[in-house]
Amino acid sequence: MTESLNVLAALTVLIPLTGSLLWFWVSPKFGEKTAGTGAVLFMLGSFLAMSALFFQVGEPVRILFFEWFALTKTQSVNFSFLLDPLSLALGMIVTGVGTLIHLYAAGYMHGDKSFGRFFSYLNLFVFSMLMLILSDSLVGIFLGWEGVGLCSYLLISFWFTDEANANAGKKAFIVNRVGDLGFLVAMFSLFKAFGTVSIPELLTLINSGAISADQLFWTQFACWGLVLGAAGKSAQIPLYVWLPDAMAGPTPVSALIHAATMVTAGVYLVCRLQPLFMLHGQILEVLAFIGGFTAFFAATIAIFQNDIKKVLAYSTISQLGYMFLAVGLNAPVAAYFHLITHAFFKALLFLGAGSVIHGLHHEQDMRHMGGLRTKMPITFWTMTIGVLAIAGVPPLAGFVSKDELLHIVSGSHRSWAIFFAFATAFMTAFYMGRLWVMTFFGKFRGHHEAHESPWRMTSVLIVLAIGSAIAGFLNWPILWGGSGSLHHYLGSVVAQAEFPTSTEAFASSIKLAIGSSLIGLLGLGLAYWRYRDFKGKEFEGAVWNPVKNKYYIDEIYQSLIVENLKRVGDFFWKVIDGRILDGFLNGIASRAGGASLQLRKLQTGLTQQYAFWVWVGVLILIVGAFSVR
Amino acid sequence: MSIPVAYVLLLSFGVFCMGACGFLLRKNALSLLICLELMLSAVNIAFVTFARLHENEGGNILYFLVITVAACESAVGLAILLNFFRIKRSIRLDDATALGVEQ
Amino acid sequence: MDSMLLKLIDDSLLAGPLLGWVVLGFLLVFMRLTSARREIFLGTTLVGLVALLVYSIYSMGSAPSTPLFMATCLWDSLSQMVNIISILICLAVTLMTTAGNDNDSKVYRDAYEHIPEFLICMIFSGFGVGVLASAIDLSALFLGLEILSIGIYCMTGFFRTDLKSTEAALKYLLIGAFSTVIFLYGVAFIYGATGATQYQAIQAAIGSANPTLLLFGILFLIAGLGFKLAFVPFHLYTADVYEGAPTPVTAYMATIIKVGAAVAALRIFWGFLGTQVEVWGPFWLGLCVLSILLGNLVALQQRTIKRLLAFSSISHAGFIGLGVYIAGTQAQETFALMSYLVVYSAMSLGSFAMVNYFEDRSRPFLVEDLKGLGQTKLVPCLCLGVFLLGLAGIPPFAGFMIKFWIFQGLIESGNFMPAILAVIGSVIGAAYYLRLLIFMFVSPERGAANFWTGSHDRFFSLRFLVLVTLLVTLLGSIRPQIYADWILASLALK
Amino acid sequence: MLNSNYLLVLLLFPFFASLTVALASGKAATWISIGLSAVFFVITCVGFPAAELRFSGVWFEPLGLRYGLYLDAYAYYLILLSAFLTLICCFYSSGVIKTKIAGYHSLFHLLQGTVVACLLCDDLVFFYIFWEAMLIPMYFIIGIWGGERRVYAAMKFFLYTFAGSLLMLVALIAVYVAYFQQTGVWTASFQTLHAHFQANGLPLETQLWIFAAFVGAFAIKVPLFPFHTWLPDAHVEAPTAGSVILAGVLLKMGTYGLMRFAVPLLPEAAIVFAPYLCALSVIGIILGALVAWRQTDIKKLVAYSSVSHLGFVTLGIFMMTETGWNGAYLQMINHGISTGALFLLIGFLYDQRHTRNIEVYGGLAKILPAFSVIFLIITLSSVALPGTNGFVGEFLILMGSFQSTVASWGWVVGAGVGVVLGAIYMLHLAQKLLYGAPSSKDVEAMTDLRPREWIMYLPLVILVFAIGFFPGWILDPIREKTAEIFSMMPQILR
Repeated sequence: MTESLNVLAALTVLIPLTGSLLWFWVSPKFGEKTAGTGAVLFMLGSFLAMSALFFQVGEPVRILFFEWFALTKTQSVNFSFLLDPLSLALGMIVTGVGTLIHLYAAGYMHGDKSFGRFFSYLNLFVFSMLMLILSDSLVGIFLGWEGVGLCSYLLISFWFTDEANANAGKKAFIVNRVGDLGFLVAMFSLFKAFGTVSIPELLTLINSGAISADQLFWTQFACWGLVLGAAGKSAQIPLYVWLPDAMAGPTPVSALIHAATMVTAGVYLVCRLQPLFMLHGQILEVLAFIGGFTAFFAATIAIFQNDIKKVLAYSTISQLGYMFLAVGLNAPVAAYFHLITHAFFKALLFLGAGSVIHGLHHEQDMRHMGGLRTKMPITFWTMTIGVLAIAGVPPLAGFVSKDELLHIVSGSHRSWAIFFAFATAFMTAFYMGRLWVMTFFGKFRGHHEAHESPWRMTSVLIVLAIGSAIAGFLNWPILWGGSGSLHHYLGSVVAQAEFPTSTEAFASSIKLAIGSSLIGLLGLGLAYWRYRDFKGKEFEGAVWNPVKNKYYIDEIYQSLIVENLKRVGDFFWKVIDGRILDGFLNGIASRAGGASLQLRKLQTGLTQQYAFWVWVGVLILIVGAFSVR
Repeated sequence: MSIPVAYVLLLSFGVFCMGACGFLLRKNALSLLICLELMLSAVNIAFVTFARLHENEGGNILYFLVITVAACESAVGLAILLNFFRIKRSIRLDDATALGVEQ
Repeated sequence: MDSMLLKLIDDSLLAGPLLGWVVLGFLLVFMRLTSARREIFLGTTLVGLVALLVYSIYSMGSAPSTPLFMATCLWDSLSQMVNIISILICLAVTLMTTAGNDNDSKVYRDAYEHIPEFLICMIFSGFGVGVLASAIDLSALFLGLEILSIGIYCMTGFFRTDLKSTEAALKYLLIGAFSTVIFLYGVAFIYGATGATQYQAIQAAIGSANPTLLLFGILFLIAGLGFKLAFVPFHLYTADVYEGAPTPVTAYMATIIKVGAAVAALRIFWGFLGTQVEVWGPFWLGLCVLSILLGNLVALQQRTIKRLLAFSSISHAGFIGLGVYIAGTQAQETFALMSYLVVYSAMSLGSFAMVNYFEDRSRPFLVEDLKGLGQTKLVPCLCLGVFLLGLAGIPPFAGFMIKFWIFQGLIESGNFMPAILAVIGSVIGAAYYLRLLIFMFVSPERGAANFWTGSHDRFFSLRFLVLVTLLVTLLGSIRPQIYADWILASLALK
Repeated sequence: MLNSNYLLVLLLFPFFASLTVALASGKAATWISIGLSAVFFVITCVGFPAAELRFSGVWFEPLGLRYGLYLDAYAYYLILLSAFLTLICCFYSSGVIKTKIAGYHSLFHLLQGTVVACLLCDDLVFFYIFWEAMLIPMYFIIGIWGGERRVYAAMKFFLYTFAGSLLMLVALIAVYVAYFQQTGVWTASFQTLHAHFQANGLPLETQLWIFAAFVGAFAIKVPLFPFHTWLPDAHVEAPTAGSVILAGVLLKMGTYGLMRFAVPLLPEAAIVFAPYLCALSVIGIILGALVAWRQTDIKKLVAYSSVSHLGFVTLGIFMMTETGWNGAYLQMINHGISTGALFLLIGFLYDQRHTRNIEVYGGLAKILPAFSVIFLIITLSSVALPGTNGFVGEFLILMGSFQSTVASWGWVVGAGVGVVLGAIYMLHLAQKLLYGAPSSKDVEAMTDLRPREWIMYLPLVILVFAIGFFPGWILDPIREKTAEIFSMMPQILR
């Protein structure tokens, strides 16, 4: 039994890894067709292995592969997996959506010079993501954590000949590193508190309830660190700045990494360590606030973006904010549910956008689109489903997950949370509507001749559209006669209060559902009314500048942090090293030389002066002797 | 009745200083040799005095040695000075500056 | 009267090697009367010295512990050791002189007419060292000092048609005499304070001595010895004299005087001033440290290589002085000092031999002349490099181990400050030795020395000398036995 | 099974090699040198896994000096590393060095010989000899085959380290004398001293002084802020292979000295100093990173990155936790590999374009794909990405240090900031070199890796991952050794 699990688990991660080593060499030698098909097949294999695991594993199992390195005499870090609902569910999403996106990419990247390199990176990403999800020790998670960071760095700067892309990649990596620092510190403090970095042991120790004050201090420390880490990886305030730039990468990358999978790692991590966070309610509160505020904040920016991918990027940030809001309000299941649905519809939207961009020969500015409804029907219809889903129109996936979220928020009686949640819901509908209308309605404002994308891409769109349509039924509320299966599934690992099933609860939930869907429709309608005959000009006037310029956050960071760091560096280099330390050394050297030169002057060659100095010496001795007396 | 030791020592010291000053100030190498003799005799005075003070022969023996050695020294000195004069046509020490730091 | 004479003969037979010097010296004098060829003189000297060496080594151990010559000399193992060292130095210098024999530049021709006198002077000053080392009476001390010095005055002026040589001799003589007087005055004071000239007697009387007189005596003695060892500030004559004197003589001065004076100082300070250590100790240490620091410092800016080596020798004198100081205070007694003297002599003889090999007497030997010499004369440059690194005290060369023992002694006697200062001095020192290495091996342009013929060294004498000293310098730290065993053995004798 | 003769082989072989190469000439010298270094590498591999071996031969009995050799895990892996890097360097230089080939290679073997000897020595004085001797070959390698300001760099390197070492010498003698004064026996064998002073330690007062002197010497070698300024100059001026050895091996001698001698011998003093030294390490980490980021000279950038990386090592050491020490040791090896590789890669660029200016390059990923892959991998290893060797070391250091009982965990957070900055400057370097459009025709004309480069780089890359995923083969023996050392440490550290 476990042997087969071992093999399966190993396969799941090793297939993408071998892939990442292969396509590099295969593509140039045997042509991109082989490489593309190979990559997709590999992903399919990984997906099948994953689903096999998914169906075989009942209650959580740990799988030990081998020891990585030893920490102390007793403790050591292992390559070992923890297979439980949390990891398996996300694993399914990653491999499944991953497979689809690979298929899509095979079409999208067609004819790119470094086709093979792309798929190597993509497979490497899947490998790292799976390590992140499946590992049972924090260090193992960290391996994946930084691995995905690396891959996103490589993929963002995939078209590296353009400095901007390279910069975007660097920015992503470094901002993530800041988060990783938090993660590291968290690991250290947890080790200091509990003497282990393996998650199951940690959780058992925490759940045992016997926590000393000292341990409490360190766990608090750890929580803050984890919050920072999550904020880095999941693009929350204050570390969200890298995600919009990350759109420099190829669109499939944006869909896979920066929408569906990697950015949700933060949410995953917090859900994983939920008991730890339960120890510190105030930190969960902060997390909730960060989430809510980010959701709202990002949404406002999204409204003013003209680059289709940028809009989606900010929308992603905002949706992730939703998830953190939920986690913060201690509703991990809801968060997880939204994570899953979001994976579907956001991937769909990105790929749709990709297909539009592909169709318009890499035109990304929505002001140069419009009227594509007829030219790209499949893209249009699939996108429409995506838009409706995210806007929260029943009964699509987005509606169900978001409704549950709103339900929890309104149940939490926190006015700020309620405001953020509903305002965001409205704005989301509005800017998605804006995107949808500006792209597909009105008359075409572009230059290139648009065309529908090849089947490889559209088929994926269709699959995902179906997904985003029906994914909601994974967790259709029990209240409305649904199964709430995800609740039951995840219930074994994460705790979330069950909903009351009384009639008034039912009534209120129905009211809420209607309300939220109305908000969604309202937003869409408003957008349609405003943009149906868009002329390419909007929001003139200085009032809008701050929000148009994303509140100048990037500029502030630049001038506040980067520039000052540079100054400090120069100071260290030029002043401390150059002037003080080296100055001191060279000073000594030149002093010695000078003194030597002076003393040299004594050697005049005049005998009597020498005799005089002898005499002086004697006198010095005498004077010295008597002064000593 | 005998002369107090201190006086004689003072005498010796005075002679010594005269010799020393002469040595430091005179320019003529020959007179430097003479000044050396002067200082040596100052030392000798001291020796003899101490010999009398302690009433033993050590000082007197040293006195003889010093005299002898002084003679050898000045002999050698004169020889070298002569050689120097043969080359340089001068016995002024200020002319002896071929060595020393090239100014 | 008659018995006195017998006693004298008896004693001189007991202190055979001392007598040997005299015999050899007079042999040369007689040969001079029947004017033989100079090769013969050189040969005789070499043979004689070797014979003397063999005899001294053979006669070691059969040392009379009783004072000789009316209790003025003590022919103990220390004196014998020093005597052997001075024999070796004389041999080395003779070898260097031999190398100059076939140099047919005018200066050499004129000078080598008078090689016998030169050798005679050398032999007698060697004898002087013997006396100096074994003196346990102020009179004998003074005599030894003078015999040594006067011989060297003459040797310095050996190149009689060469202005520099003569001038050096003149200066050396004048200042040397001057310092002798100061030294003598010190002797006078000591005698005045204690009423004795014999060390044991002085030591016996020192308790009841007049402190002021004694203090003056000590100070003047320090000054006198300081001059002989060329401590700062009595050092100023050194550079000039070293530069002017013929290189073999420079080597001779740099080594044998330090040996003699150091041992004399040893006998004085630990012979009868041991109880007064807190009086003279500070001054002595102060002078040593000053010499190490300033010697190395001034050496940084010297233009001619012989001046540079002069200042290096000054700094080494500082270390030797430290060796003298610790001799009475540490477990290993004079071991550190003696090994320092031996190894230092070897290294500096070697380096001067190399200078002698390269140099062209008709012009000053500037440091820059060494530039790029490594490309034309690699092996000689390597030898010189080893000697320099040795002098700088950088392991694994011999210079390190002897410094190590000095430091050890200092720390053992709790003198951390002098140790630290000496360390600083050594760092400064390394700078100019390395500068020479850079000139030889790194700098691309060619210095003048590349185009000098240097000495032919027809009899391989120079090469032989360099080989021996090189061995000592190379192995001195890795296998100290080559000299240390002998020293320890002879120290154990008494 | 290996016996103590193995140590003699390890000790003597490089010197023999150096001699052989010196006698050969031109091209032959190159191949002989490569062959010999390969042989030596094999010899060192034979010793795997580090057995504990001892050898003790008579050096100078009267003062208890012995040729004490001692091989254990700590020494072994560094020897392995140095043998490996020397092999690669000789191979690399075969294509690059055109002048004075024999001398160059012979110096390299000499350098290796001194390094290996240093690592093997048990007798402190013996250790010191090689510690100093190490400077001489490096001095000439920089001085003769270096860049424009090579003389300045070489001088600075030599004098700076020499000064530090001499201080250590004083400290070392102090220990040696202290043992004598406590037991009446002379010995400089570290094992003996260590055992003795653990049993009945020195007074803290003394410990502090001695420790300060030790750290002074080692910190300059490491180099620890603020003693690091010689490093950038030395690296920039040294020839590529010189930089590789300097960064890969010589710097490690400092940290090795700390882990082997200074801290175990004087733990109480170490505990007292720990907070300050940790502070210096963290300053070094951050300063190094920031300054590296601002450089335009690639070699200088890497040099400063070394300062930063070794800051981690020293932090791990001075936080004084077992885990931290294991990490520190592993990080020494890692730094040797990754920085060595970086210098080799830069050398590859330099040999083609003859400039170290970062602005000249750009877009190499397009022109030299293979090179870029290797470069990226090494970069990742140097920013300690999980899966590469750098991560294991750095993680262990930080994890360990965080548990420290002698200094605040705050320093670890500071070092963590250093981790972020590390990413900044390394990615900055990678981007400037690899990304963007090719900057000029000359850059486009550059050629990608040839087989001979692959031969050099592949082993390094393999090691990066071999240690990254399976560090056990180094870590396990090291852990035992560290545990052994800590079992003798004061209670507070266990």
